[in-house]
Amino acid sequence: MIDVRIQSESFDSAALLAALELVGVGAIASFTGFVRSDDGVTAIELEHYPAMTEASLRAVATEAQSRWNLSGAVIVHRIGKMAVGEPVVFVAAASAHRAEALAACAFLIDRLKIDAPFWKKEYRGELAHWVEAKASDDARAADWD
Amino acid sequence: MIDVRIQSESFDSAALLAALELVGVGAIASFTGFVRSDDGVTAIELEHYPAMTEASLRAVATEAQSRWNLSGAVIVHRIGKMAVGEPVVFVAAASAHRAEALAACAFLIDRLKIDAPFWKKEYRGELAHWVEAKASDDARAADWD
Amino acid sequence: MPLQIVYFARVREAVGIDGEQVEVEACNNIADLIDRLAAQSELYAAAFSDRSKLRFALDQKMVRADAMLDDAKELAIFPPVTGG
Amino acid sequence: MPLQIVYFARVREAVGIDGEQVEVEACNNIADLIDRLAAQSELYAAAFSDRSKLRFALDQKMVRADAMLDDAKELAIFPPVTGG
Repeated sequence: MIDVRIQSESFDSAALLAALELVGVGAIASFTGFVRSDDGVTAIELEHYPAMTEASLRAVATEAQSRWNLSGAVIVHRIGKMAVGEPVVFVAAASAHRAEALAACAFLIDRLKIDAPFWKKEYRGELAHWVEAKASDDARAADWD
Repeated sequence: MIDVRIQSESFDSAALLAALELVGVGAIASFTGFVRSDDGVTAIELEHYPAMTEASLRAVATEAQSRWNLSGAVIVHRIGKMAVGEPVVFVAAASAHRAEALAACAFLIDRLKIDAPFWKKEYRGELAHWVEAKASDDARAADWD
Repeated sequence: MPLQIVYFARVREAVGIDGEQVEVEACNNIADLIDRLAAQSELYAAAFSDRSKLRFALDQKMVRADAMLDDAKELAIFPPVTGG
Repeated sequence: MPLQIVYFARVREAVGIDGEQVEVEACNNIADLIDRLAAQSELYAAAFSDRSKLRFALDQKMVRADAMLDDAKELAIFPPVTGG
């Protein structure tokens, strides 16, 4: 089972986790990322490439399924503007075994960060600026190659 | 925040995840383990060492907090008898950063597997037998040393 | 041969439009096209000044600047991605 | 010196009791005590036959078989743990 969603509405990671549990397996690992208030950030805005985003997320999930024995892989990523504290991204992997679920979950978020066409703008009140890509994200993702 | 629970009642991992989100941070990683129906297993029973269990789980969570910058670490472990499909263990870590949350979550479950005084018995109908410890669990846990 | 270009994020703001259609040769690569666009105005020259900060997708597949345009329908030009 | 022994899982089932109180010398280590218990009956000899499958906690801290009993109050004897 692969479930990929791109949405402007907020999501409930607890409900997403509960839904994946219905797939019925031995181990589920999940990751949720939230908007942080670093250096006075008040909100962020995520732009994406609509014609490409879903296919790229689906490719990341499919790659995870080909590497590990997964019964389910979920990616939910928001777009548009969101306030500090709101969830931005949720990924989860279900497998019979813990090592596979944990590895696949980390892979989903690490790979998404460098493969999926999203761009993040930070707002500090009225001031907006584009977030720079981090070399450390490239390095983490390269660890999976 | 460290939250450690040992309980015979089942738990709702989605609710546990939602509770940790209230701590308010950038990244949360979670892991849930369930009873699997391997080779005709119908139920498992977990024995523990009451005088030691909570302290040992607390020590694992405290060690995670000393290694990574965590705002929260949660461990919930069940004892007693439980049927296939029921949740057995939940661990989660909250941090400002994804790498720390993911690493701490994996550490919590890997270390718990070799440090906490639980013993698992598998039932196949009326037939019961004690589960043997896996060398691979020792190896995974040793990777954190 | 017509090629639809689409811009995103900082690049989109720098060139001031979401996209445009251009005529290209199949034998050209992306870097050739970027050079040609950069030469056409100060605005484009500025938008494409730091080539190390440009990333590309041809028909929705990430590619490098040396990828040939071939018969691609859409070229996306954008900064390194920052989702997640 | 009195020492409370507690048994768990397969070891508990093999010796047939949850625990017992024994008299020990502080200068003995756990291995010495296991030898003494194993010598007292076939049941204990069988329960402790594979020493590689025994693990120990002294006053609720995991220790190895060569740990001195010192003034510990409680010794737990059990198989390798299998939680999680």
